[in-house]
Amino acid sequence: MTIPASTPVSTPTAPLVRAEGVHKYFGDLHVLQGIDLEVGAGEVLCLLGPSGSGKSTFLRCINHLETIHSGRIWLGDEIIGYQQQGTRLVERPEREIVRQRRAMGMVFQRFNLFPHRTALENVIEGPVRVKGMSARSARERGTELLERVGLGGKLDAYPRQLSGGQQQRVAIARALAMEPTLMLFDEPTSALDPELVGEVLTVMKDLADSGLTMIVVTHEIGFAREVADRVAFMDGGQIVEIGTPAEVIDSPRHERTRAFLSRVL
Amino acid sequence: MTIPASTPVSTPTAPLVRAEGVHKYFGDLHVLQGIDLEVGAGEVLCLLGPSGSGKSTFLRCINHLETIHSGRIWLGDEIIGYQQQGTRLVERPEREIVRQRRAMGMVFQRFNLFPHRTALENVIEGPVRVKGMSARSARERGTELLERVGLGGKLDAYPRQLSGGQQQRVAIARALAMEPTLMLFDEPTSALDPELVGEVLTVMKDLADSGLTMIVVTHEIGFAREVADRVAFMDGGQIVEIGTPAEVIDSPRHERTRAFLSRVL
Amino acid sequence: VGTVLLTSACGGTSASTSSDSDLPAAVAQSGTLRVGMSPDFPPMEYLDEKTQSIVGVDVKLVNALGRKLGVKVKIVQQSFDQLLNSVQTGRVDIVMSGLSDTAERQKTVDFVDYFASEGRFYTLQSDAGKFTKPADVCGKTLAVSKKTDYYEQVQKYDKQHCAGAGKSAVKLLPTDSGSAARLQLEQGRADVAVQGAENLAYFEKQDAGKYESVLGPLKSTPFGIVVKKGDSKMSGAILKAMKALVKDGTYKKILTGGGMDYAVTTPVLNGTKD
Amino acid sequence: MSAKSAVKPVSRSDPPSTAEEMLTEPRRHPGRLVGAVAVLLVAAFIVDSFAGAQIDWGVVRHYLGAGFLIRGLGMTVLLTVVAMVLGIVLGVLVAVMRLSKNPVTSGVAWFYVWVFRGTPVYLQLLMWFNLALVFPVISVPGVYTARTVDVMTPFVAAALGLGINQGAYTSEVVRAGILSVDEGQTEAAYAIGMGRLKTMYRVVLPQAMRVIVPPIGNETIGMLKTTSLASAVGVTEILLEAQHAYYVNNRIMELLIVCAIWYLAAVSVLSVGQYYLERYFGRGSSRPLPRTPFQQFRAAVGRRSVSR
Amino acid sequence: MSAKSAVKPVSRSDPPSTAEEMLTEPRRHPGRLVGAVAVLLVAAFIVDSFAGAQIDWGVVRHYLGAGFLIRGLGMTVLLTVVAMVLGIVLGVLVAVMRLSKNPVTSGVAWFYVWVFRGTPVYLQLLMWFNLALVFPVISVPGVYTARTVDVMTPFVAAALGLGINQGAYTSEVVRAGILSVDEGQTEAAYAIGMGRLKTMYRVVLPQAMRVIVPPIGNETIGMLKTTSLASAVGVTEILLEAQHAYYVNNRIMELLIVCAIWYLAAVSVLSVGQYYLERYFGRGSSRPLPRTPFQQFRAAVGRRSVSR
Ligand SMILES: Nc1ncnc2c1ncn2[C@@H]1O[C@H](COP(=O)(O)OP(=O)(O)OP(=O)(O)O)[C@@H](O)[C@H]1O
Ligand SMILES: Nc1ncnc2c1ncn2[C@@H]1O[C@H](COP(=O)(O)OP(=O)(O)OP(=O)(O)O)[C@@H](O)[C@H]1O
Ligand SMILES: [Mg+2]
Ligand SMILES: [Mg+2]
Repeated sequence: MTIPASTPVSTPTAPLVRAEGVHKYFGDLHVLQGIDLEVGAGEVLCLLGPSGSGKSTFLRCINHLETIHSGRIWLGDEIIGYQQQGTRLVERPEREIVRQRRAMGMVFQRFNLFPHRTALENVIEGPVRVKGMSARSARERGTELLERVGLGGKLDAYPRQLSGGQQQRVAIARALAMEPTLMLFDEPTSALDPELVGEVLTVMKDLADSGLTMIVVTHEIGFAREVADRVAFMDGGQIVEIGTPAEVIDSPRHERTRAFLSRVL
Repeated sequence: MTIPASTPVSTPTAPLVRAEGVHKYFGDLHVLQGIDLEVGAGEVLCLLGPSGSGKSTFLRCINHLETIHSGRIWLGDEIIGYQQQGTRLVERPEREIVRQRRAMGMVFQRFNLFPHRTALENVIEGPVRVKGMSARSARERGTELLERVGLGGKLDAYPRQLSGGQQQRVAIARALAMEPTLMLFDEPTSALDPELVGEVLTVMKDLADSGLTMIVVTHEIGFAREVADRVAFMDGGQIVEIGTPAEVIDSPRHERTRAFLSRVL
Repeated sequence: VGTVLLTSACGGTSASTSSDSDLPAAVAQSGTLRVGMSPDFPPMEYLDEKTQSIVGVDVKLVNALGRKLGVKVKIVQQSFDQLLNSVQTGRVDIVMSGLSDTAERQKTVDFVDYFASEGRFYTLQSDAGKFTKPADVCGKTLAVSKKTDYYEQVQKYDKQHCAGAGKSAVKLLPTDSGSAARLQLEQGRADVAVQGAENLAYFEKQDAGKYESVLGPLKSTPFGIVVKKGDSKMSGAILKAMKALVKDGTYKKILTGGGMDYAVTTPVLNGTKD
Repeated sequence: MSAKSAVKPVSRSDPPSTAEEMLTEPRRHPGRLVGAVAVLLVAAFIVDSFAGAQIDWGVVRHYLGAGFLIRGLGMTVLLTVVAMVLGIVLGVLVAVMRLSKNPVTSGVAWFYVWVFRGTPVYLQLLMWFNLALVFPVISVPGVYTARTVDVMTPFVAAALGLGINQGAYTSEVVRAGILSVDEGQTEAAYAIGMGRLKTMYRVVLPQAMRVIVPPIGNETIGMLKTTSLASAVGVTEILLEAQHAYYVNNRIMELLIVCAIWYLAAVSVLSVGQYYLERYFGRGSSRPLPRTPFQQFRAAVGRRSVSR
Repeated sequence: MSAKSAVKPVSRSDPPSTAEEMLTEPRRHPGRLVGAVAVLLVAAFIVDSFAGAQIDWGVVRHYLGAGFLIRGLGMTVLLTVVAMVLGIVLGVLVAVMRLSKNPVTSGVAWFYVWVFRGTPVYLQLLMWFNLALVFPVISVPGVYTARTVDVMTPFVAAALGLGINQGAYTSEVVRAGILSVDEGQTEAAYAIGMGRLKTMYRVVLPQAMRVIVPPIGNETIGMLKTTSLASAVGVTEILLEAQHAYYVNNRIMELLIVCAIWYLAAVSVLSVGQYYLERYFGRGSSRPLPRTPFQQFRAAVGRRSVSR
């Protein structure tokens, strides 16, 4: 049923992230079946694909929230989560993994906000506790970020007092507050209405302009078309097709991609 | 900022649900500011509106998961959650509320699957424990439902072993298994890819044909256009505009609606 | 952070050096004799409610003993269960707390016997008529403090007069203290109880006429002063001083003053032989 | 997927909508009054029975002010505080060790819990107090040497024994609390660059506290009573003081009732503390926080806000 | 929102990708071996010290097989089981009552917890045992009348006293467990038409169990030891039997160590039960279930599966 993965299209800029033959199992379920992918510095890559194709799992592997079975994921000149010793790949000590993760921000599909902290506290937790920013300037920047996503009036609300879309925006602000080099978004607009999608789009375009590299899992084809430099289509744990939005979305080469996109309303 | 609510457009069929002047506060926050709405039996109503406008809250009030401050919500010839005694509205005893809820199914924005039960167990819990169906026939019907939403292979998976879209489909199957008269969907396609959205659309059209009344909160305008008999646009706790999809989506009368829809990608 | 080394035991016990005093050197040098007591046994030792200090017959005796030995007496209050361990670990020098000298106990410590205790049956005055001969106790519920030696003696009594003699056995109701045993008599759960004679006499003063002794006394066992096993220097000194107290009349004066003439005995080392 | 219309459509002949002004009212509960009366009657019966019982309430009143019992209570409270602090510190440490992936660490933690939960605290107390049986001398070579019996005073032995024993129990409570926190929280913390340790004390433990506080409240109140075992090693806490008194005067029930009253007082203070701790750690949870008595008072006195 | 490129781009001169075949390996932990050795050394030192201590291990061995202690253990276990069953039933009931919106119900529950957690169980035991002081006769008029002392046998008094006291503690644990379950679960249950009660026992309690089991394990193990207080009312459990023996022969430490060994054995059995209960109620949680020892054995013996 699955189509062999195409070799990665070479990117215009030097790659920041490179996945090589990444395999991942959950028990007997072969979730990632050899992912090869390059994402250039400053590039925005959108990942499309049917439910259960392994998109979230792949993002989580990049952040080393999941171990991988075989293969390597490079971030710059380092392998994420593992150390190559000759031909062996040994998991890194925790301290190094933490260091690597600091270069990456992540917005989870289920948000995972800290329920015991207000919206603003959620956002400043990282800058204050991890980066050692002063509480004062962190609050200022946090307020700014939350205002930018339209939540200036909800600074002191706890996550459970927020609507779905409000929670999602707090999650985005929290990830941005860490000023990462690479951002991983797992369906950042799923709970947002069209207006907010538009606003988040603006924010992301700004970020892209300032040189932030992003990998965005999304189901919104329109959004992908607007924001992405390149689009990758995943199915059955493999990358079926990759290219510019125009190539992949408007004239997909593979049957599977075509079938998927034909269903967009 | 808010625009006075328009009076409900009269519906073709006799109304099954009717909200009259529903107000709701969270603390000092006036979340619902007088909702008037009629939904006919067998009708599919889509609720659009910006994040935080009170869509989820209104659905929860219909199911009496939230008390209301004033006003009445009728289901058929009964007021939901309250009893009218002269000019007073007194909350009903729990037993009656449970009875009323059995006529309604609900899919939550955050799914709220039972994490200690497998997908199939989640689906048959209601039929077996509430409706007293035999475990055997419930399993048969549950399997059928899950297959219909494309999860035939995940019957025995626990919610946390499922991807976001898979969880959402289990939640839909769980609500359908109760065979309600009225279904309340809170963004039933937020975690779904375009293919699955199409499939859920098919399922919902079938349901509508078989006479099920549905109120669907959604952010997907395309989906709303396809599935809805009528569309209502909410903002600031009020219904700003209501009408057929063609009326509301393609030629909105109010400025606010127009602004909102102009942002659809 | 400094490491704390706990040096393991290697058997070395008291190395007594010769000196003028009969007492072991360490005690003689410090000039203080530390005595372990558990003040739960009036009138032998108990807490005076007003002064909150330990008083009783044993206290009077041990103070006299200290004067004879030429040392100060320091009473260390401890729980009953802890007394013997304290002799073992050198936390106290001797224990004097109404402990009965038994052959079994002599395996681990030495006793200087000084008091002939005896157990008595007693019951509510109204029931006194029901107990006239030893076998009357058979099949009855008998309350006895589990901490006392009488618990064991009652079992022997049972073997001799009841269960062992083909009658129905005594139903034992072990209690936390003599006071608790009396509470059971009062409610009618127990028919009869056993307690030390000295103890009974003390309570007769408090609730005069409520209880009555019945039957004869149980076999007498002596109370002994506990000394660490094999510390012959200490036991010798104590025995010598005790004998001196008997000789000069102090001993008898203290006991008769407490109404315990029956308890007068000749001090001896490990007197019980069974 | 049929939709049988069990529910009748809204009748068109309903009175015109005047609902705009119709405020809703909470459910009424006529049964509650009956229940309250029944409860009061039962309570009255019990109180009456005790008042008429063979308990001399004059004696109870007399001993309620007795200085030696109050001093004993002071010792009880002091020992409880010291032992619980030690127990909680150890408990958190051991719980985290127990969940470690390192088998040596988790093995040591497991063994600690097994031994100290498994043996009677009474024995543990005697063991510490009589440590000299095993280690006659405690020494840091070249720095400090002391006889074990001098170091192990009754209070030290009791605090160590009770605290270390408590640590084993607390660790299980903390472990349960940690397990109750959604794994997504840990992942979110990792994703913003927190290490394992920071994640634990900034994200996991504060959320676990909501689940941890009530059992720890139990353990603290339990400890208040368990300290009475410290009398085995000669700590004169309140129960021992009472026993000394009733060995002399036979007023067992009366003196125990006096102790009970003091314990109740201490427990009440602790319960208030627990209540506020639960409130604090419950913030952000979906359940509305119960109002503090102070807030209730203010609300009753002040103006009612317009909203509910 | 600047994106300083702290991370260098992938160097183009990397060796060609041979990663396809490169299996990853878990982290190595050289420190673990050192730790294990250190732990073993400390353990050896402690064992050696105890072996050489003034404790007569021959006596310990002798009493380990003593029938009277084993009979006492039987009574201890029986009393623990009866009291815990009573305690858990009461605890769940009272916890649910406590969270009720009815102020009479929650008030009664609160009072129960306050009184029974607040007073020493020792006193409660004596109260039940000496209930005749307050109610000399128990009667259901016209049906049954008996002297209270005949009904309140030592075992009945101990089981009632310990069980009712335990109920107060258990209710707090259960309450914490209930609070730990997401409110969304309750709503989902309501939405499929469940009532309050069914929601509680089908949806909330099964999820709460994950948090409830470890503290209840604590309480059960605590109860095993607390039963020794039942000796106050004349139940001859293991510790009382041991005391009877050591009051006679002075072998206090030895007999207590024998008791400790028996308690440890009982606690070990309970811990295994707790382990399997936790596994059962942890199903569906995101953390992988630890393998049972049996599964570990099978895995070690059988073939390794290809996946990790
Ligand atoms: N912890 C787990 N244990 C077992 N299987 C899992 C686990 N997590 C995910 N899976 C399975 O792995 C597959 C891929 O899941 P993943 O979450 O990556 O999908 P996805 O592409 O993000 O889908 P969606 O768009 O629905 O979020 C799914 O079939 C899912 O059931
Ligand atoms: N429990 C609560 N306490 C206080 N405020 C709340 C609570 N729940 C919701 N709100 C507030 O009520 C408003 C409406 O929330 P609601 O969830 O109904 O929005 P929504 O229309 O469903 O939005 P979305 O599309 O983002 O889900 C929001 O401003 C939210 O912050
Ligand atoms: Mg996903
Ligand atoms: Mg919503």
